[in-house]
Amino acid sequence: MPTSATKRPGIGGRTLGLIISTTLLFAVLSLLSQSFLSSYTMFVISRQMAFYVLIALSQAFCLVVGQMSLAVGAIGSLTTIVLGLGLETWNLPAGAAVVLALGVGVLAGLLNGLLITRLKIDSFIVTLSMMFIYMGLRSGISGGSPYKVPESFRAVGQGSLLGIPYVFLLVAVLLGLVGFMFRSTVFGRRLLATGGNAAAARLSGIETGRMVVWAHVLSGAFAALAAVLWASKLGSAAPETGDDWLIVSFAVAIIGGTGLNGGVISGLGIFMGSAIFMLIKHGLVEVKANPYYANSFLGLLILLAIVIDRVRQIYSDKQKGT
Amino acid sequence: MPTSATKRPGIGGRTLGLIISTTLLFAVLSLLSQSFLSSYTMFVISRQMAFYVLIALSQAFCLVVGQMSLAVGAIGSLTTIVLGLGLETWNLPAGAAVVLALGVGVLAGLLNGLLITRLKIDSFIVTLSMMFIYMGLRSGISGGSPYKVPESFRAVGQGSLLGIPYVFLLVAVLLGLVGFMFRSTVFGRRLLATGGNAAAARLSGIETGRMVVWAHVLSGAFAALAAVLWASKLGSAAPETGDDWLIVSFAVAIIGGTGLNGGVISGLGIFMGSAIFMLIKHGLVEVKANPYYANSFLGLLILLAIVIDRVRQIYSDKQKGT
Amino acid sequence: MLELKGVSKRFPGVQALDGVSLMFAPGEIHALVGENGAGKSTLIKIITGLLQPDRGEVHRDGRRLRFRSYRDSLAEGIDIVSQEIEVIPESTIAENIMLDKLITRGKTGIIDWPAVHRAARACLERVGLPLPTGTVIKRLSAAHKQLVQVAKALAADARVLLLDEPTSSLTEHEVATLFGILRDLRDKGVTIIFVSHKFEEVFALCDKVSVLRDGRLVGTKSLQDLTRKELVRMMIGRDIDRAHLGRLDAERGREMLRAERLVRKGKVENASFAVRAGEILGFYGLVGAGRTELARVLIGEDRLDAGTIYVRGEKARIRSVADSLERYGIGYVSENRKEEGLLLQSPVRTNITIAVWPRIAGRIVRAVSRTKETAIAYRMIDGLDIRTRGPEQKTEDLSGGNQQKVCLSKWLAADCDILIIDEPTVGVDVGAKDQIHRLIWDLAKTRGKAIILISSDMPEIVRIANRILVFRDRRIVGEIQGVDDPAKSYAELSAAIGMHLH
Amino acid sequence: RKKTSVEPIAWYGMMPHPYKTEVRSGVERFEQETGVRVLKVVGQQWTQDNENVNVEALSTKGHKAFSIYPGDPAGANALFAQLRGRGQIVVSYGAEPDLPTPVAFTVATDIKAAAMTAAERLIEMMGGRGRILNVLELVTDINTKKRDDGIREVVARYPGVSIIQTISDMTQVSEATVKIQSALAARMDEIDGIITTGYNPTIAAASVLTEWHRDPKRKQIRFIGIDTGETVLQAIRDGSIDATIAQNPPGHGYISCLLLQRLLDGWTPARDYQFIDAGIVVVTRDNVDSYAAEVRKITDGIAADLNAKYLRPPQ
Ligand SMILES: Nc1ncnc2c1ncn2[C@@H]1O[C@H](COP(=O)(O)OP(=O)(O)OP(=O)(O)O)[C@@H](O)[C@H]1O
Ligand SMILES: Nc1ncnc2c1ncn2[C@@H]1O[C@H](COP(=O)(O)OP(=O)(O)OP(=O)(O)O)[C@@H](O)[C@H]1O
Ligand SMILES: [Mg+2]
Ligand SMILES: [Mg+2]
Repeated sequence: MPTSATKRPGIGGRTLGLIISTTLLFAVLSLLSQSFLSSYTMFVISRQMAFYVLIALSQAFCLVVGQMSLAVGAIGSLTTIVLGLGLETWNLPAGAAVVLALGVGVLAGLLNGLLITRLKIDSFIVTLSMMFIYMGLRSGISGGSPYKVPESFRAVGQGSLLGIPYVFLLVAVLLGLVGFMFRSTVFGRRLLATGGNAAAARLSGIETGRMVVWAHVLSGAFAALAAVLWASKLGSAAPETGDDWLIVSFAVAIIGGTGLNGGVISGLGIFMGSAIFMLIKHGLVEVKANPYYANSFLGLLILLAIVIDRVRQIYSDKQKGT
Repeated sequence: MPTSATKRPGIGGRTLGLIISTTLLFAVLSLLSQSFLSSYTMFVISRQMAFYVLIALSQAFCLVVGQMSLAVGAIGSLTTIVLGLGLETWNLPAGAAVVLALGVGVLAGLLNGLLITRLKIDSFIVTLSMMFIYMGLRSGISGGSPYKVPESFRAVGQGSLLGIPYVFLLVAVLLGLVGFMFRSTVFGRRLLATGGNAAAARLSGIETGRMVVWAHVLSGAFAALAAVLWASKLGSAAPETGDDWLIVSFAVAIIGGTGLNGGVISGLGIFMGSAIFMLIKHGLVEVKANPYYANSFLGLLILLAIVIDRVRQIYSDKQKGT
Repeated sequence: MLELKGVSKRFPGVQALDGVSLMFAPGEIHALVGENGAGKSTLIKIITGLLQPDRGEVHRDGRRLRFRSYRDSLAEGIDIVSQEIEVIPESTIAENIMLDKLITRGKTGIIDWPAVHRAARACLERVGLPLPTGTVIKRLSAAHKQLVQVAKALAADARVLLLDEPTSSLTEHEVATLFGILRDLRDKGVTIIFVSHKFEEVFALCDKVSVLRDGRLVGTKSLQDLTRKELVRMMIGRDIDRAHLGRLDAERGREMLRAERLVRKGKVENASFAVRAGEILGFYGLVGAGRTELARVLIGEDRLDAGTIYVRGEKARIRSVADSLERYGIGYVSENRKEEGLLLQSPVRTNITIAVWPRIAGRIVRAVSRTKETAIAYRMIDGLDIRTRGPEQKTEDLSGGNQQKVCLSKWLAADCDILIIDEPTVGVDVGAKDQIHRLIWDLAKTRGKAIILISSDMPEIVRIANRILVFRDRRIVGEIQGVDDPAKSYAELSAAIGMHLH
Repeated sequence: RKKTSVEPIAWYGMMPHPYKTEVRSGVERFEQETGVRVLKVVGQQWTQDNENVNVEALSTKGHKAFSIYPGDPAGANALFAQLRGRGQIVVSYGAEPDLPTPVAFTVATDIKAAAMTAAERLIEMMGGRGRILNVLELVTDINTKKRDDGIREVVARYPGVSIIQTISDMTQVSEATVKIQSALAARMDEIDGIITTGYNPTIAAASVLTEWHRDPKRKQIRFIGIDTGETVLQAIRDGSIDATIAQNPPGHGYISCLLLQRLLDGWTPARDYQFIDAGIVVVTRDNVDSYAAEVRKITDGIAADLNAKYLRPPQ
């Protein structure tokens, strides 16, 4: 099992299976292609992985407290619009626009969280409604056209340090912090406990309602961060940002071992989940898989990665059992 | 509470709130617009509702046993392709092609169910992978082109009896049967028990694994049925059928009171859920809501409908409390 | 004749059963006792096919039984009341009882609900539970759910009936009814295996007893030739004192909590009482008397409709459990460990330390100190003798009684001035029970805590409480002072709740 | 109750999208020039289902004529037939529905011809030889096949040119970015030119190539795309990419409404069904700031010939 309100120094459960699958995939790709180990390939793969990690985290924060958010993409989209308005329409300095955009993401998450806890309506319906609301706002405000961003704004999304994308470095640090938070801080532990068993957590003096709100706030913040970095990478603030995040957010988080029923998360797992997801996608292009059937291969490979994990698990249970 | 407990002839919980919301919406729309009560409007609304019901049921069968299916749309899509192949490429008689297509839907559901129970992998990942696999197959096989269907095949999807679309009548009957099944048959109760508490169900001698497989089979069958009827309505078998079912399937099922954690379903609730969903969509066009913001209004109105339900619930709890 | 031949079962890190061979005869009630974690539940699960043994065989009348699932066991006429209460929450009482034998109209698969309800009502009446069969089960208290489970097993007409602590949440009254039924069944030749930590029950009901220790069979004895003391010694290898732990002089203690005319509509009516530092105040009453509801109001989990709570002499406004814990130092040990007590998927350590995290966290980043955390966990594991592989074991894998100990240790660790303890020894073995009693008593005596003890276990409450409030129908109907003469206290308590002891 | 004052013509756009905004500008031009009011409705999703729900709702309101983008070439025909059954006139714009179709006119880009033009220009830029990465957009769209066929036909004419890889199935810019990046990473030494024939991949390719060409050591990769998002035009101005194909969305809106108005006035179609090619313009650095005028000229040309070429006067 991944971190569940604990600090287990070893690498447990699903994560180990994912590491095996990822390593296999990596080895196969390096053998198949000379260009795979090139700096450009590593650059684009690691940067894209970083985005998947951010999107997955945005979902994982909600999953951890036993909630979900259908609005992650919509929040990303709304954030992008606000960023675009700030940069193009209001001509704000980049820093101010980014803060504003992140603020909107946080607010949107806060709103989700408050509606859920105050009205006591389940997260699915609230975030579904809010998804529609935010999506309407973004098309209403933007009319569907992208905003220009200044040249300087692109530095973070497109730049790199010793060949490693800034975005990747940033996300690696964040992921480490998030892992630490869940493993060791009172706050993170309380989030996990809320998702593990809300009644027990409440009766242990944890304000579970507040934890749920916090989870949505963090979810909003990470969605917003992903959106801002994406705009920086793309070189424009495009309203359709976030439209395909929903499935990715769940897929990467859950392949990475985040529990659908709350209380379980693994930072390393999410990292590996995004690696698997990206490597499979890249691999399919690399081997010139028939593009019409590409999705089928993607599905098969995801399934295979999880089956490898199952087999490993059954085998290790046997070892321990006898 | 919706059906789950037995022998309660009354209309409970969420469903009542939905009926109130639907009635309100209906009244407002009739007052706002002369054309709303026209037979054509009723025709198109009721037919579209019927499709929402089918899609929601396809999801609800999985939800009821505590699972989910991300593959409902993909199964619909695959079914459509097989139908198209049958009708256009292999020149089968309409009946045979329909049976074949439904069979494929059932098989796809069966495969999902078997993978989940045999490999003991959670439904999310299995159906996610299968979604990709089925989606790849459909584009691979069809190459993206829609298939032609013979004129005669369109009768069911486009025809009506006394102004009521056949599709609606069919779905009304099916919904009644499904409701009856969950209320009064051993099979239905076993499905509900499996979702309500799998451990308890097992202790009552229910083979919960088999119930899960059955749920996915039924889910596949209903997705396939929706797809076949859609092709009949559309007058062609279009590969992109099903691409937008995922959110709709969850939204309508859950607005209709199906429990996300299993064990709770209400046929009437799903019907009302689809009515709300459709009336809101229709209403927004009817009142010429700013189309760019239409999604926002949709979200707000869904939220409002649920809030009405909450208020009713709190009020009735108070009544009971004293 | 049901026979186990050399049954062994190993879980990661623990040998739950080790070569157990046992015979159970028809027409006998066979008790199975042992410390928490001795392997009783595992044994029962193996008989019913819920678990597969690593080695050994189960025979019935000379045939080897090989169950692949519980369904096969039902077909063989073997039924179980499991230790953990498992119900279908959204379903009615009737359906929960009849789920494995729903009555249909002919062979149609269509359920005849009126008939189902009728049959269920008959079962309920048998166990003396006068509730409407259409009640949704999630609304019932733990005790009522347990009775429903018992009713369900009795309805099965089983030839072999396995009861894993069926009385853990029940009071005398229901227990007496149940025993009547079980004796009837025995006389009809049913094989009954009865797991319990309550020796009064074992001696009152059973014919034979088998003792398990660390997964091994210590021996099987006829209960007629056995004294309680001998049984305890077989089980834990030492004697246990059951005498009252001694008077607590609470009169000099400060008044910590006072309730004045508390009302929670439909649950609590007009409850007034006070508890002092260094005192243990008992709440006794039949199941459903409203004690738990009162506790929930006190800790802010449920809204108070009227009345006033004073903490340390000052009027308190308790809005949430967090409030009650942080501002007023009130802790509450829930009676329902599975649903409200434990994070089952988390390690034992997390569950023990959850309420003290803020106290052992660093100042700035608020990181919980691992060293302190583990130290606390070990202290509790040793202090309460929790049988676990270590603080990192998943709580779900512990035996029922050991889970209960984890639940209690959370609040011992939290070190609250006011502690409300709801049914602390449900499913706990005699040795551990004694230990827990001493711990609670010691908290009051030497640490000056104010303790409210909610218990349906009369000997327990008489043994350690200083003063006992008796609850009936959501009201406090009496108060029993003093602890000098247990026999007198028993009589007074029974009289107060309006029943006679056997 | 509201008084019924229904606009005679209703225009339906699939969803908020730069393409629809441009089409809408053509519709607005039509309104200004003719004084005829048009109800402009935009849907929420790019699906036939969503279109059906919205258009069916519109149909109940009694508009006489509709300008509609066919969401699914086959499926839209059922909707069109339904409207026609209610005596409402429909012109399809933006894409051609499956034939035979109940509509009398389609006003759209001839996509195969456009793809062929694009391929010709790309090969010309590549100096008549080299390897092409062919980026298609949707796999569930029959038009994708037509574009692919067009490109392959042109490539077949040049012995020194080949398609190194085809990638497809990208409904979002982000998805397109991932795939184009992966293809570029996998075959950076082989690819000489990239052609994209959908909006999202073009935006994605523009941003990927802008980044790629920022490093002067990297090999120059020729590119042509389709559509004129701001990102794309900016990349052309920068010289980061070479060219794109401008379609004529204002013309789609303007001419379709013009046709509807004529039909309402009693003009009848000259033939059962006619496809009106709204034309394209290749945009390069040379005309990046003036191509709109060229596009407008095409529109005006078609409008001038409309009565003579496509219609019969009212009896
Ligand atoms: N699923 C499991 N995984 C790992 N260990 C387990 C599992 N189930 C039981 N155990 C271990 O097996 C041992 C025996 O457990 P069992 O539940 O049979 O005890 P018990 O005698 O019923 O105790 P109690 O009186 O507390 O109910 C315990 O040490 C327990 O921790
Ligand atoms: N969630 C609920 N909804 C409705 N009724 C409930 C609910 N929980 C408990 N009750 C009922 O309220 C009454 C009081 O229950 P409570 O749990 O307070 O009793 P108690 O004295 O603590 O008894 P116990 O020994 O069962 O803990 C019981 O009749 C019980 O069935
Ligand atoms: Mg046990
Ligand atoms: Mg209680």
